[in-house]
Amino acid sequence: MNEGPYTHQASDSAYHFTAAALRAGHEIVRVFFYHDGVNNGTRLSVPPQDDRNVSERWSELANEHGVELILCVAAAQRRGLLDEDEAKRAGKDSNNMAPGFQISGLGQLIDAGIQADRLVVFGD
Amino acid sequence: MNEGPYTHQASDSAYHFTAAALRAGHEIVRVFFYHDGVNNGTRLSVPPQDDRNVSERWSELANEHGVELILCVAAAQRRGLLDEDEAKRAGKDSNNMAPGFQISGLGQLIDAGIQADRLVVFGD
Amino acid sequence: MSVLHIINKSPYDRSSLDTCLRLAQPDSAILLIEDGIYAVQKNAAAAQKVEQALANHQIYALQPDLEARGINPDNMIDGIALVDYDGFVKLTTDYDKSQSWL
Amino acid sequence: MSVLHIINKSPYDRSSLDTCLRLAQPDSAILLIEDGIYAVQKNAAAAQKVEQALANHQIYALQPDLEARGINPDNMIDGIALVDYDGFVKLTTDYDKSQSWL
Amino acid sequence: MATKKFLYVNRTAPHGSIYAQESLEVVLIAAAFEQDVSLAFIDDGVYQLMQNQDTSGIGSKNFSPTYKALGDYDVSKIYVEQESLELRGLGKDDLMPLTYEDEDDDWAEKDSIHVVSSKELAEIIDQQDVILNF
Amino acid sequence: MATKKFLYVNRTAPHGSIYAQESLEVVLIAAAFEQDVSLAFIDDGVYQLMQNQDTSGIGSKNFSPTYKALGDYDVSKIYVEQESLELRGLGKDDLMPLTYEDEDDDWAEKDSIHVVSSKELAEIIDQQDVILNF
Repeated sequence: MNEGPYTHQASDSAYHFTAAALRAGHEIVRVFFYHDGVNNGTRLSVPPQDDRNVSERWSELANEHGVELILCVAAAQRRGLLDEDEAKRAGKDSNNMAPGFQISGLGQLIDAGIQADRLVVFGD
Repeated sequence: MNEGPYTHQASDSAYHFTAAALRAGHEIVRVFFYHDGVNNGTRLSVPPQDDRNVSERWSELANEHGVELILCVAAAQRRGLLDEDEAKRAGKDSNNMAPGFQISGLGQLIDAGIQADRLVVFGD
Repeated sequence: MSVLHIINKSPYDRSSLDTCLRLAQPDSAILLIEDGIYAVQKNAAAAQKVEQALANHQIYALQPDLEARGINPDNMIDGIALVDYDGFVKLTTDYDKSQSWL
Repeated sequence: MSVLHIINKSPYDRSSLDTCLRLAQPDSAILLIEDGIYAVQKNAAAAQKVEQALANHQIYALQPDLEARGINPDNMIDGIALVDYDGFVKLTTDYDKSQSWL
Repeated sequence: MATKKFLYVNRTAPHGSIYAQESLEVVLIAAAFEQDVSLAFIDDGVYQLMQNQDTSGIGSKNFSPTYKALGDYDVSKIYVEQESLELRGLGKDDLMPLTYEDEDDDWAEKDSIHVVSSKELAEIIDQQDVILNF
Repeated sequence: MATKKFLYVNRTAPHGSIYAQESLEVVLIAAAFEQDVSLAFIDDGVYQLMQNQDTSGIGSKNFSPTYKALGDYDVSKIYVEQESLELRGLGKDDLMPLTYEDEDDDWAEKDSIHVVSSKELAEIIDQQDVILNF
């Protein structure tokens, strides 16, 4: 998942695809957020009331179906997506990561490619 | 300024252009951040040590030259860029806006277009 | 080892459809999603290459993306099949792997 | 009321240069920045339209962007002028307004 | 406050990215500033005006009906490039009818959409003071 | 752990966006997983391999020398599409020389870059297990 929420449809497409895969009984090994995709992991988003909440929707997939949502640490640091630990380590006074997301390394993308039967890329 | 930091060169181009305009003695009426451009306004970015810090560089222009840096409020809310007031109003437990940036409405873009002799758009 | 090629950009703005058609093996399929949908339109500049591609490839288009863009299915090039998100998932399992032409 | 047209995308990936050339008045200028730089290359597929455009337009290229991309100035189409960021600022004042073909 | 000629240039298809939607938000806000506003739809931007857009299947906001409100905001100069339409196999009938009420003509309802050639559009661009691109 | 054939497809020019740089970061990390790795450079992706890139004037990181380290990471199958080069007026001489030491041939230094036709590249794509796009 290579693009952030709202700006490109990629995040919506990936969400609908993931939800459909779960409906069909498939196991989702992991959703890996890279490039601007890490911006999906913010809990500070306040979309208009008549619009979808992209980040919350991902968090719900993690909460309800145990889907692993991983933000690439290097991509997240560049773009200012931090969990509590990362914020402390970097000496930042606040953090912004949404529940259900975890920060990890790029190796998790390769590992997913090895483990999963199929890998689908969504982006710009 | 329509794109976020790092992902597209637009923010770098706009920064170098703005710095050059100041060097030439021009007045910068305003830098207006729209679309993903609002992501330039985060103070949580932790780029690699051998890389530039895009957000800090903008903050310095505000600090040293009094350049007005405005994030569009609607675009910022969607994407999770909040100052202290906005965070409180939305019931969020933290905020992430960098010093020197301000949140305001789209009218500031039109107003800048009216006030300024030239308007230059940077984006994807 | 057949491939599902995924195109998400307009054939009028990006090179991805052209590149896909240049590099897709005859038994591979093409799925049009997001702005890739605009390639389905009949009597348009991109129609001829899409019609030619149908000789070698199954071509699918994602219906929710078609509807969002207001394209009348009657104006779709004959031979393109519509799928929903469930069908999109099924295609990724029907083919050995997918290639998103970002 | 002359216009400075700014192109920041590769002519091989996006339609912006083509559209700009279709809609630019003869007295307007074109500035190539970022990936728009790739339009300067001699003996390339886009070279002919750029050479034709030089008959009607001043064409400028941003030198720091050229250097970043490793393009040898010797391989630049004759007649394109290089500017730095200071020159970019000056161009925006020399022309009445700018139009960024995003 | 001086009146300037503002042109909003739309070259991006809707729904695949947010530029079209956020551009429309700018135009609606801009109306309050009483400037001379024109809109240009070029290349994939012409798709923004397609009839019958229905985003219920992709779950994002369907902002396309908002274009119909432009007339109420005194935005009545909407230029669509003919070459862009033709390349895409589209005609004016494929676009939403957008109208305004002409106060100088006893509030007669008139067409806001002007399909123009590249040559005409080039002249329109040339006449602007401020050009905003999305 | 099974060995799979991974192909990294690069179609984006460097510097204008970060995809090229972040793609390279993936490839370097991937090397630790001892999979069968290939890289394809297609369309504007071929510009990533241009010689003499100097980003000092734009102030961003010059990651282009890192491609030369790929050989040390056992990444030696680098496919560049000939049609993409030709369209852009480029030849192999315009690209950085990328080499690796072949352990099966007494560590002889060999060329990592293979300029291939569309037809050959189509077959290479077809043989992969996992395709990552940037």
